[in-house]
Amino acid sequence: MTGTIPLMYFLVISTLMFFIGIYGFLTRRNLITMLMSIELILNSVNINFVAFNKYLYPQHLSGHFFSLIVIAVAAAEAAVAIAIIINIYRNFKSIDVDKVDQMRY
Amino acid sequence: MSITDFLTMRHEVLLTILAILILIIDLNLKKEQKHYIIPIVLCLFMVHVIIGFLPAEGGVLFGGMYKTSALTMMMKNILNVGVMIILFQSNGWLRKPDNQEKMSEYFILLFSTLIGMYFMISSGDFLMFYLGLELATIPMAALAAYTHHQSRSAEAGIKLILSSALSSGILLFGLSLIYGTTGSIYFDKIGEVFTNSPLQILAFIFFFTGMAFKISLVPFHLWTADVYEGSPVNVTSYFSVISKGAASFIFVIILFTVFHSISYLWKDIVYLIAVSTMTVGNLFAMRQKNMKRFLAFSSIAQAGFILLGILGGNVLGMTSVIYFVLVYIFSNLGAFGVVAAISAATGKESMDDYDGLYATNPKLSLLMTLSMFSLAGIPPVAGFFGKFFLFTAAASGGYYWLVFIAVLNATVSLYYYLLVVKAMFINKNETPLAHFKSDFLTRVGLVSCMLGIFVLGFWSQIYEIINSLSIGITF
Amino acid sequence: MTDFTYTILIPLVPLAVFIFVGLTGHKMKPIVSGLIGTAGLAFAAVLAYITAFNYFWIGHTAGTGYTSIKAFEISWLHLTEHLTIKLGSLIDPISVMMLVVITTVSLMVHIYSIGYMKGERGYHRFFAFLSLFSFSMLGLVLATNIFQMYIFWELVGVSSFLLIGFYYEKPSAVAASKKAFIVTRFADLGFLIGILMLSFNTNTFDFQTLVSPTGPAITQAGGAAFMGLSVLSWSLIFIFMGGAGKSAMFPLHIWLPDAMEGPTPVSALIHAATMVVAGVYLVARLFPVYALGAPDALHVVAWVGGISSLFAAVIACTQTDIKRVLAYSTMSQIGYMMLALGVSGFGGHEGLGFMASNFHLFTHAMFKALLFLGAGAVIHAVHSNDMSGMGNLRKYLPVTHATFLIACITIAGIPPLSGFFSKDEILVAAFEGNKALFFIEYAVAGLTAFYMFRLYYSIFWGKETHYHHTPHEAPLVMTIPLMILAFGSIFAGFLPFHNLVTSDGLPFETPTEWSIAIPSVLIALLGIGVATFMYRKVTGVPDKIAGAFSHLYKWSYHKFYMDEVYLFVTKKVIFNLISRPVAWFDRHVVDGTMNGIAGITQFASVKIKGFQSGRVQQYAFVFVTGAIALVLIFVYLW
Amino acid sequence: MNILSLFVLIPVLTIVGILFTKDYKQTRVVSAIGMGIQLVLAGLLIYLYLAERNAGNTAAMLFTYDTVWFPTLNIHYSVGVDGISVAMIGLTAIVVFAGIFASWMVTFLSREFFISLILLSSGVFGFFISLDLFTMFLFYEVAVIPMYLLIGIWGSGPKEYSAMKLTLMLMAGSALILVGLLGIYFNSAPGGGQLTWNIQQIARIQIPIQMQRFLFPFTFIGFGILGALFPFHTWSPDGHASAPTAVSMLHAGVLMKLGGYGAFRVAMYLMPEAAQEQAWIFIILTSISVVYGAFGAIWQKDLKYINAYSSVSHCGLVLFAVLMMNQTAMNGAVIQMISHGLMTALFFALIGMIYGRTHTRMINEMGGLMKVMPFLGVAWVIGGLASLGLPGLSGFVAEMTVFVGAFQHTDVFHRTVTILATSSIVVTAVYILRVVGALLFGPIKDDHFLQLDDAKWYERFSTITLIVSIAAIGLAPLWLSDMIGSSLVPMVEKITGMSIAGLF
Repeated sequence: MTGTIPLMYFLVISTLMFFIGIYGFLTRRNLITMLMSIELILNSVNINFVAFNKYLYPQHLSGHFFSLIVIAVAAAEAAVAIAIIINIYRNFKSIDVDKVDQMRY
Repeated sequence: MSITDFLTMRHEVLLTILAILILIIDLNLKKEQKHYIIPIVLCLFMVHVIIGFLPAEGGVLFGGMYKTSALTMMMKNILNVGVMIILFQSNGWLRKPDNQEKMSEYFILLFSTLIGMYFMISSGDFLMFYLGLELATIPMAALAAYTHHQSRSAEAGIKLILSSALSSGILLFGLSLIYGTTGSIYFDKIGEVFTNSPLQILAFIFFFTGMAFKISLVPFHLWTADVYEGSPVNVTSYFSVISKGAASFIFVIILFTVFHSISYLWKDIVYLIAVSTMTVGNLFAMRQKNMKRFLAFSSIAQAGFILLGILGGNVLGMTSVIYFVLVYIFSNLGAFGVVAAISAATGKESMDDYDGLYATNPKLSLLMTLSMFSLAGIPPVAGFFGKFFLFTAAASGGYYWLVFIAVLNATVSLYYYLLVVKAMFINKNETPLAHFKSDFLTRVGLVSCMLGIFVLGFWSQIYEIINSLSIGITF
Repeated sequence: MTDFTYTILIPLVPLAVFIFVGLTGHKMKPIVSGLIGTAGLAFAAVLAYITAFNYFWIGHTAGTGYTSIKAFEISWLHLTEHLTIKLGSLIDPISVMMLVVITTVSLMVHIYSIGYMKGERGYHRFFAFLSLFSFSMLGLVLATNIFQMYIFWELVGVSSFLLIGFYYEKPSAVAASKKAFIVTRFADLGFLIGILMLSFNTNTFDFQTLVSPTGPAITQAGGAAFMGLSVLSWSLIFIFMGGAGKSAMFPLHIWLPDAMEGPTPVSALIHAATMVVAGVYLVARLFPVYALGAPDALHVVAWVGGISSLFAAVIACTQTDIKRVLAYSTMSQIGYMMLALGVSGFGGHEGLGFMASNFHLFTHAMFKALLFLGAGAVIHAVHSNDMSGMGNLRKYLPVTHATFLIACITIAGIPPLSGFFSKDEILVAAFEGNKALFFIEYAVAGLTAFYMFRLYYSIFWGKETHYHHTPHEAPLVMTIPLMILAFGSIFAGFLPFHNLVTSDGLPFETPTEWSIAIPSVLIALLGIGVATFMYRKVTGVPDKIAGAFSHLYKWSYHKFYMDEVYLFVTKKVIFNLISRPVAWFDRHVVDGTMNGIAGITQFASVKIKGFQSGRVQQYAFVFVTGAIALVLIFVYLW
Repeated sequence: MNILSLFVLIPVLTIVGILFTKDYKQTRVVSAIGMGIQLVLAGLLIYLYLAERNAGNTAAMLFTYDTVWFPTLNIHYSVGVDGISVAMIGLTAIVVFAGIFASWMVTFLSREFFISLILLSSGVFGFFISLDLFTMFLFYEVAVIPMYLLIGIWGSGPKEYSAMKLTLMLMAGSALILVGLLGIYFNSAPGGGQLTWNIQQIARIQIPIQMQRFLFPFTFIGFGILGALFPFHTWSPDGHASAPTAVSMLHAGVLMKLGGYGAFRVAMYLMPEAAQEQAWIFIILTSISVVYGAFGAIWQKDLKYINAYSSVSHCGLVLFAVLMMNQTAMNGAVIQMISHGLMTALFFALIGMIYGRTHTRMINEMGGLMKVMPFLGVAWVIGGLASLGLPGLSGFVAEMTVFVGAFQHTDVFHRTVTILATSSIVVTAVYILRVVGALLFGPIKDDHFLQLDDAKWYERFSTITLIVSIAAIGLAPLWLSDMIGSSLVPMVEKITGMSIAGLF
């Protein structure tokens, strides 16, 4: 039944997600939202891996493992990031990314 | 696991054990005893370094995910030495009251990143590589934000974590495409089937940007200066030498092995990036007043020079890159060591504070001068040899014009390195920094840098060893 | 053939004296240094006389020609496989003759200076420099090859520079010395280029090789032509440029009058008797090459000589500074010599001019040195150079007066004094060679007589002007040289030059051509008469005449504005139009470019700082853009 | 122990010795001793060299010592000397020795001063003895860098600016050189086989012509910058004007010679065909700098600027002669290097001494100094005469050899530039006499000059050392020119591609 959805669809979706994520990362002012767009990017990658694995190279499972690992790492990353964001909030009394620019040039 | 397997991946195993040990010891120390952790860690890590130097031939583990060779082991050893010096130098700063109860965290975070680099260096496939990369990056963000009550430190942390997250996202996307087009994540398999179809070029470039981010090549370098400036000095030196060094190592390995088939392609990319990196790095470094920021940009420019070695694309290139990183570790740690010592003693980090330093602290000024000359590539100190061999590698590829641009850039860099020398020796200052005597361990670190700067150049053995090992990995 | 190796001592002794006195002079009593210098020169003079005697009479069998002997030679520097600079001493008629002249005059001047320079600061310095000059001059005349001559040529120039600038605290003296050196240096540039061309084409510096009629110079180098003249002619003309510079030929003469700023004995030695005739000596040295190889170059010599002599004579008539009058007369007399060479041919009676020229060189050295030393005595007595401030000195300075008068008669060319004979030979040669020049010389003869006696009368006759202290005759140490020289200038004329110093070394007969001699004597007498009429008593005549020819007078008085022309060229053109712009260009354009590059770098580094805005999202934007750009480049454009 | 290695070792030992000194008195004594030994050693070297030659040893390089340093890159520590380098070593030893005494009164940070000075000299010595391009380049940079501190710390006037400018321009020069050297290395075995840095070995093969065309300008201009090649000479006036006495002496006297030496020892000797092709460009440039420097000097007021510009002119003559590419001219070039080295060192020493007394370097503010300081005055006049090429002093020998050599070319172009260059002797006379007149002669401008004293013993020592050397070369040039000339034969044969008889 998976055969009914061609690989192309997954790729289009993942690519869209990727660029949406990048767009969000570039435009959102809220640090948490930026973190979420990072998650979007990572998930697009996961979709890629899984899809490729499922459609093109079903004999190995490396794609699946890769996506699992990515998910795990993403969780860790998010944890650290949020910890730092809290610290940011302590220091800046805001989590607006534009406030965080005292070091420049 | 068998003893041979242990020997094969002893760096990783030992360091992991070491990190856990620290955690346990730390738990059992009372608040006023915390500072005992420093000597303990130093001794343990010393042992680790020594064991790391034990001879052992490489091997492959986990079905090819992890493979190591004499060369990669030496890379790890080089990193170990660098970390050792950094630990020495961090002593004074760690003993400050507000770091009392979290020194062990510093060590643990440091070591976990180091473990990540180990894995990254000896990774056999992209999965291991990615794991190592993240392991080397995420704790670093915590390190950057180490002094949590300082807003700058926090800013550094957030900038690092966000940028690195984005870059690793893009890198991953590239990896997914590579997987999709080649059907494998193992280096050697990919190396056989990789071609230059547009999709693969795109995939490669995305991967490339991720690496470029770690080595902070223009235009993927913008995080560097802010993070370096915000982080504590010793962390900054760790960023600028260890993580950069490790990244360049794996960068060379992957480019030479995995993407060998499209070397004609990546050589052009590297050419482009090298020129922009050297130039932009220099242009920014010229105007910096904060020493850490200054060194940040100088290290960006240095990364540009490393690319010249990579361009050689042969044993010479590999050797020169490793050799240069080794020299660069000592030179840069010399500079950072002085900055760290001064900021630990006086809290001053601006170049203007260094005016007339020679009058009060001649030894520090001398080491600083030597490091500056070494970074600028002036004989007789080691930096000259490092740069010269990089240029030789590039010239062996026939990139004479690139060499010319690079040497001109070296001249520009000499300008701002001399500005520091000028500040310390020539500029007049009524109230120079008072004379101070930094603690024993720090001085050990500084002296070892001094020795390295002097010895590495004239002692051709080191270069020869690196060369003999490099022959193995490259084609 | 006698051995002449010892002749090398003739220059070396003064050199030794120079080094000794120069290094230790300031420690010894002044008079001692003077005596040492004089002794050294006396020794050299004796050697010179011995040499002359040996060469002309002992070592020479009568009837045969005089050959040139290379008495001594060492190599000094290897240049190319053919060209080697050697130092040595060459003995032949003219060099021996010059040895005698130089040592004699120099000795006289040394003795004279002992008295003249008494009490001057730097007494020992003066004698050291005199010895240095004597050394250089003697080395010059003994040169075995043209490059040695150039070497000593330069040394002579420097010693003249040092001696002119002897009163170095006097700005005018400093200026004069600089002028003298630079003008002659400019001429020497020509000399050098000439040497380069000649040596390149002939592959030799050596005089004997150059002048031998079968040598490369005359046989080969004539060939290639440039602007109608052969290479040989060009090189010889260039070489003559050097000679003209040293001998103050028009238009390179401007340094000579100013050189009179130096002490008077120096003027007598360097700027009357010896150094200024170096040019004549140079041409004489190369005479066969000129005569046989490049006659057109010889014409240049002749005309330059003729013009200079007339030009100088005219100026001399209106100058009021004694020494300047003498300077111009020197220039004019040297013009005579040059002209004589220029009109001469080679060999036998053809070479009459050559002989005459050297003859005149010899006699002129005597009487011109005498004139200068006499003038020195006068100046010594009244402490002024300006003859308008003098008059009626004959009763105060009897000896000086007498000798000075003798000298005047000699130079005017009245028989039987020496000047008559030498000048007569020149006129004969000119008559046979070139009529136009011949008549010019007649005019010059008249003018010479006129201005000399104008000088004589306005010093020793005319109205008595009061002097701040009564003039007194110079001490013996100064007057004895005067007498000796007077003796010389009377009797030098009877030397058989036509047997001794001839173009080809062979003697020939020179019967006195009364058809030419008598008119010349008459013209001279006419000049004297006019001078007597105008200047013996104080009359208004001179001013009237000056008024009548006001323009000519003004031009002549201002030396035909030559100095102004030179001043314009140097100060305005060289300094303001070349040097200053060069300096400006260097600072602002060349250096500006270098600084500009640095400036641009700084500028760029300021301009691009905007990228480092501190905003993480902009960083990310740049990051992504970079990635996309790379992709676009390497997927599509590459 | 190879005698040549001592030339690098002794300075290092001296530096170590200085580290143990207490005050400036000990420091200067130690330095004087070290450099004295060096001078003696140089004399010994010249003697040994001539002895070897007379003994019939016709090897191109004598006293060679070779040990491999970086095997994989075939980098050797390889030393050896021929007549040219021997002469240059002698020059360096003399000038450094004189320089130590000229800076006898440096009290501020004297240890650092002498250390940098001697480090610089060791670089120069190393450069002249090197046969290996790598070590040569290494020593070259060692010689250039201490300049920054020396000028920046002990200099005068706009010292920071000048020091930075000088350092950066020279480093840009070495950038060009580096490219050239790398190119030479990678083309040093066109027929395959082991690449080499050794000059003698490379000279035996022929670098591919198209590579030569590319590399020659890099190398020549690179060295030319240090040799004050127009229009890359502007570091020289500022640098010299700001530098302390001894540094100016060393820099103009010795360091600028590295440029000329490298220009023909590396650029032309190893890439003769390209040199033949491109010579005309550089001949034009050099003949410009000969005349241009001289005219530039006329207008200057500051003694050091005058001397700097005259250095531009004289060093221009060196490169000019080198480019004439025949034995005589090149012989002249080397002699000119030595003669100018001594002369300009003498001048800078005297300028320093005069400045130390009058506290001005403006000639229009001085005058009549001959009266108050006769020794310095006479020394100055001698230097001036040497500089305008008076026979009996070294300048004349050099210039005449150059001119005669340059005149061996018959074509119009060479003739023209030669005569142009020759004309510089007049301009030189003009500015030299201008200075002598304004500085030493004439009335004394400033009354307090009357209290000034004459040279101290160490100043006399330094001055006399130089004057004696100048006169020695000027009076008896034969041994020197023969020593150089015989060593030039192989090089000229390589450069011109035709075998020459040699002079002797």
